[in-house]
Amino acid sequence: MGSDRVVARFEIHSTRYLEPDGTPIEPLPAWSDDRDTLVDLYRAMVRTRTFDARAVALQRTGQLGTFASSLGQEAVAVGLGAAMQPEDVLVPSFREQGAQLWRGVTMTELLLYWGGDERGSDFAGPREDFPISVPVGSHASHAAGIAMAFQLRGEPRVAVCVVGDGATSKGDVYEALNFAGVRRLPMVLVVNDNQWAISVPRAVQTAATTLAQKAVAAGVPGEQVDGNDVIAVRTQVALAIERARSGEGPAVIEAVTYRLTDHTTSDDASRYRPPEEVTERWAHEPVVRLRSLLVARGWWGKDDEEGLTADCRADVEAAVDAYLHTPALPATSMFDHLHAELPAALAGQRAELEAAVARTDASAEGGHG
Amino acid sequence: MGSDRVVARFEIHSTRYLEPDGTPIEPLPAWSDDRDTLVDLYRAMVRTRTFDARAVALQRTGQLGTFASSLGQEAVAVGLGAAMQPEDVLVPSFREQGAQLWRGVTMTELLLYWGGDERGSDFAGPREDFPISVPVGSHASHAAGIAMAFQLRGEPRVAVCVVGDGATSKGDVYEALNFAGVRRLPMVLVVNDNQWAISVPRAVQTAATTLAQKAVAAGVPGEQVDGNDVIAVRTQVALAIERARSGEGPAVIEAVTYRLTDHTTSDDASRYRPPEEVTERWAHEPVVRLRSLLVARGWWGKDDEEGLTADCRADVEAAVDAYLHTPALPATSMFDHLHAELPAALAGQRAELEAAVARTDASAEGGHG
Amino acid sequence: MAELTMVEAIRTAMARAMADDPSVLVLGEDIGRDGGVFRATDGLLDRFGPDRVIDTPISEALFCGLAVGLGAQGFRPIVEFQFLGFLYPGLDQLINHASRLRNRTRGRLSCPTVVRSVWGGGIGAPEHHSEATEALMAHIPGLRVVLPSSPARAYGLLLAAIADPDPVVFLEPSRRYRSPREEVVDDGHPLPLDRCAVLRHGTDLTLVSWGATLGEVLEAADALAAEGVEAEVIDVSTVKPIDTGTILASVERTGRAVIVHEAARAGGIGAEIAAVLADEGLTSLLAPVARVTGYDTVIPLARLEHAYLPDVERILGAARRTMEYS
Amino acid sequence: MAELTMVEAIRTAMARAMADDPSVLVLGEDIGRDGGVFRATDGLLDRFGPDRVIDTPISEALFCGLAVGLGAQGFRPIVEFQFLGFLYPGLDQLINHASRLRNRTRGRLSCPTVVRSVWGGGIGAPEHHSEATEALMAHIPGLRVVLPSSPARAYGLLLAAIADPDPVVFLEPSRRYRSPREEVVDDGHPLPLDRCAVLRHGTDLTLVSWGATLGEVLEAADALAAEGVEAEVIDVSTVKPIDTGTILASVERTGRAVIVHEAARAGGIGAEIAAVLADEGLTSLLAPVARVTGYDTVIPLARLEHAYLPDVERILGAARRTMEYS
Ligand SMILES: Cc1ncc(C[n+]2csc(CCOP(=O)(O)OP(=O)(O)O)c2C)c(N)n1
Ligand SMILES: Cc1ncc(C[n+]2csc(CCOP(=O)(O)OP(=O)(O)O)c2C)c(N)n1
Ligand SMILES: [Mg+2]
Ligand SMILES: [Mg+2]
Repeated sequence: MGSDRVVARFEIHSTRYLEPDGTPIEPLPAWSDDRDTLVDLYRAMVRTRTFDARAVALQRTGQLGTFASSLGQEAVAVGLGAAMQPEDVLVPSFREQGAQLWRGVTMTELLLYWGGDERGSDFAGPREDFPISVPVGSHASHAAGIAMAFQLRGEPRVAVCVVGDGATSKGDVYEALNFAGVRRLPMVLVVNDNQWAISVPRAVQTAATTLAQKAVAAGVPGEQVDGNDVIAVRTQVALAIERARSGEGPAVIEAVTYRLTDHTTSDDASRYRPPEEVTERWAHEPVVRLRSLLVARGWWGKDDEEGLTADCRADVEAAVDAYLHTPALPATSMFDHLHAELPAALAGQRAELEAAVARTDASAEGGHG
Repeated sequence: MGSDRVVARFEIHSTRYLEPDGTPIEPLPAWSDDRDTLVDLYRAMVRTRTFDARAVALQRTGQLGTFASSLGQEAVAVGLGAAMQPEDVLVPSFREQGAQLWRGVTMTELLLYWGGDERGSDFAGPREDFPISVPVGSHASHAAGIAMAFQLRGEPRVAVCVVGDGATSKGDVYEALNFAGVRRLPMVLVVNDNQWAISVPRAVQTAATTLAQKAVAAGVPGEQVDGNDVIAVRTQVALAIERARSGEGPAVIEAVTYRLTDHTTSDDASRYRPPEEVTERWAHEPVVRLRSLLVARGWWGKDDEEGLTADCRADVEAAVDAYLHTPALPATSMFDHLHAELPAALAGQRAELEAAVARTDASAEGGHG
Repeated sequence: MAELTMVEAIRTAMARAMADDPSVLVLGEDIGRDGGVFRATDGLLDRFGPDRVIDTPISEALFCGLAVGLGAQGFRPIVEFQFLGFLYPGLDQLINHASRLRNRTRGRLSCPTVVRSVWGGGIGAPEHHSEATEALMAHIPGLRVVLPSSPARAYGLLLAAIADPDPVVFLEPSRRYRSPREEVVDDGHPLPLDRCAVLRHGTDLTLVSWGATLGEVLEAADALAAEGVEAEVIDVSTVKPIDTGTILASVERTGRAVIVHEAARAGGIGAEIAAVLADEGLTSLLAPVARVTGYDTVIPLARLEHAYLPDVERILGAARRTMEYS
Repeated sequence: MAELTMVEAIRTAMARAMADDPSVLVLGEDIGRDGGVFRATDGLLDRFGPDRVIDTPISEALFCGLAVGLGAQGFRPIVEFQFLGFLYPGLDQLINHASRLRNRTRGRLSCPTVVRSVWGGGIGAPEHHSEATEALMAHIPGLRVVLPSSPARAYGLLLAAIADPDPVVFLEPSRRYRSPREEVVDDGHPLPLDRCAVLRHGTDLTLVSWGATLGEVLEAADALAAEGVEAEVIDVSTVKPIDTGTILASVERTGRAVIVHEAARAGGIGAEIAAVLADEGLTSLLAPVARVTGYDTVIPLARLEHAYLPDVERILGAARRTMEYS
């Protein structure tokens, strides 16, 4: 009745290159014709998985704090890490070790962080990358700020922010994306959609059919990729990053994957999700999927796999060793990085702490600690 | 390349029944064939405009605090007020006096509120309606909570929340809408899109083509109406409310209108927007538009208009009189509604205040106040 | 009667309140099937159903706003925050709305909600999981802030908080969740809000604390007793508004006070208590009022959190200095 | 040299900092063409252009997060909040990120931002426009909180805040924005942070305050002088961290202290100062430490805000009682 016009129309696309069994859906992107490139991605995924397993084991034996494994989600992290340029900045949540490792954060740093040592966030490698963000979604605005810095300085760099499916319910993520849209910031938001936010399934987070359509509210392009297909992730995230780099503004990429294990080592997923669901999802996981392609192309064999397994183990053990042998932090360090210079008003408290530590040390030495 | 599927599609529609000059775009909805119904809407819009003008005048003469006029936006407030049932609950921002008056909030109450007296929010009429919300967008979650209460009790009632275009940038509005989508709450969000948020134009709030598409992120239907066409507003909001009432979940309605005057009495819009823009928009305003239809249908004449003007003036003056003669609030009232019962720990402070007031009164009486 | 942990006592109190009053709901993240990350709501979904035990999206600002709407409509929502570090997005709603709705509407609408949150350090949890920022909420007029120190007190105080017609922030020390156990009678009896509890009587020194640190304080009191110093131990329990009468009366007898809290010192609740002593209690004071607190630094990650948290040694040190003062 | 209002002094300081340092930006609502709702940024857009004076959407949580990202990248963003009542959605970012970024990364990244907000009551503004909740930010380790009391102090302190390599919350009393005027030399000289200013010397009584209420405090000091009482007036200026040395030294001489603030009493900054006096200053005290403050109620709407705010009479009452005490 009256006049009824359509004033806006949107479509959300979804991309996949590899079937769950690794069969390519031709044509594949040209970059994936290169053996070394694909093998590097494969290595990185296996390395991440090896690291995760070892970190969980460390936690189980009381040598590490709570840890969030990315089992089953390696293609998202590695794919987006590989899509970035070194000069871009990663603003990760707490489950993107695959991307962090790719970019040069060390395993020892990650272990220090999860082991309760602030030095783990003082990355020797990517100095501008942000540390892990624990408060869900709160880092989206940091990415917007970083992207704004790039834009203001006219630097061809991109801020890549990663959040989970659960994080899309946070106003922070919406506000940041909306602002990025207004200013056409060079920012790409990757939604690592692993179907669960601890015990809360995707459908309880939102009635939206896709998480990519969160972008529509911000007037920004959004799309889905198969997050267990590292070729799809790397391709589509790289396209979005390069669009952003060339001034075409932000984008959202929802990478659809699955969390194959507990939320963290503090969680017991069997309380809330059926084991059959998890079993079913193992058929879609990203590591075997890519290996199948490599093997089919004759690029990967049993020896390669054995070599890689050994390499990853050695890497991880060296990192664990360095972690376990890192000298203790002095207690007073809590004062020493609070401000650029310790305010005079805090000198007394710092001295109190020193005295308390000295007392404790003395009584420990005296044997009645 | 690879497989590229469309996984979701959206369209935003926009509805209008009256051209800016009042020409109907046939067919009009059946309800608008009734003279009394249309005249009531017209009267309510004129009444609101009369009230606003008087409130601004009161402020200019120091008899009222800051006030937010709704000049030019009367069709949104009146249209949505008329679309509601008495048992529904209105959760307004600070510019919806048209809706509040329609629902039985008195002009005296509104004046008390803007005059700095809490009793203005103790509505004698719609007891469950929420008071004005000053922090932009913060009331969206209240509406969601109210809608949840209706749903939990199985009551066929709807919470109607009104926010401005600027408010759509707040995470609060997004979070509430997203949650309403998840639980299919009986909640309708009306976006009173008057193109400006103080000095910030719509395009600086968001890159979204429409504000209705904010709904897409929440998986909720969204549509636009011509907010200067009270027939369109009432029709579409009523449809959304009745859908919500029957369990079909929430919706967003963006009513596109224009703020014809300053943001509030504290604002000077000439600092930031060109006078030509405002002049141009006067041609679209809602009161003359509806009157043109009434006149064209032979339902309204000069006498009617004069009668209405006189009625509105009389109403408003009576309300102003009641406002100006409302007895002072006792200072101790700040303690008396803080908790259901005054905590013992605050008795001392209340006594302090009483003593201070007594001192001041005494010294005022003594003539050296 | 049963020996319960604090988290069991809290669950028992919620179940009791839900059974007695159909307007009581529980909202929060992972509180349904998962039973809450600390299992405080374990079993409630099965017992009371999905209309009363409601898993929410990760939208903390929203929760507190929902509580305002639900509360105005006569429900008594209990909102669970997984950790206090994640409540901050909800502060706006607590400050601008929940605490003010009654006053704003002259009593027409009100907000009878309980905001429960896991509180404090000491369990080696990740970043942002060890916050002790009760002072933020305690500064807000219209909010009550309650911290239980034991299972039985948690049971009774939570029942009182739920029954209270106004918003209460209820902060639960995670490092006391699982131990010690205490006998808790599930008789539905609330403990009074706005009242200190004297956990130990003494004449020489008043030790004032709340929540988790009372464990260390009681230990310190034992050690002091062995040294011949009888300390009175006061559990403030409701840190806003504070029952200053009990504290002042104790210090009037002992003349000496040490306040212990886990939060950062500057602007902590200890400051408010010391300020009341410096005003209304000044003539009683035989020694400076000492505060043993967290430092004014970010609480360190797990490796150093023990150095941040007040321990028995630090409490004893302050107590001895206070006793020696003359 | 010119007689400036406080809002002019603030604008002058920002312009100076922006001219001297291209990394200084201003962000906020209506700060561009409109020049800010109080005109604090008037003219800055024309002078420095839209890349340095940036109107933001209404997304307060975002602003503080943007400042974290911009700050980490070497910018010095000044973020304006129209009123303190609208800053609360940004607290999460201030608490969990801005204040911690340096510590979290061991100095690798930092957040040199200034969060400016209009503060306090007394201008008959609408609801939520009269907040005096500096204590919330002051409790957060890693945040500095500064309140200027006059145009010249606003100029110098704001320059210092902008130059500071860490986050500073800068709270501007709206009721002192337009009067009184004061001579302000735009010489780019900062005033020291973390330092009290003694606005008036006296030997009988120490009056401690900050921000807007210093107007009433100085008036009260004049009245007291007429009664033969010489009050020392201390402007705390940086309420976190507090320069307690200056306050203690003064009270050591006077033996009597009255603390005046506009914020609610419980857990206000006054409590922290009184607590320091009850500890380190106890032996100096000849009288109870009085606090003259806002009440622990929601600040009333315009009609009654005068009854809420500490006025000269209340300050004088407390000062006289303190002087009479023996
Ligand atoms: C603001 C906030 N609320 C709650 C939490 C507790 N929490 C940690 S992870 C998590 C779920 C996150 O889900 P999602 O965003 O999907 O990421 P995922 O863990 O699946 O990678 C929750 C609720 C938190 N860290 N931050
Ligand atoms: C959270 C918050 N931030 C800032 C303000 C100050 N403020 C009052 S109204 C307004 C603009 C609102 O714009 P819009 O939502 O479009 O509503 P309109 O005023 O146009 O009706 C602003 C920024 C506020 N009230 N609340
Ligand atoms: Mg997830
Ligand atoms: Mg608007």
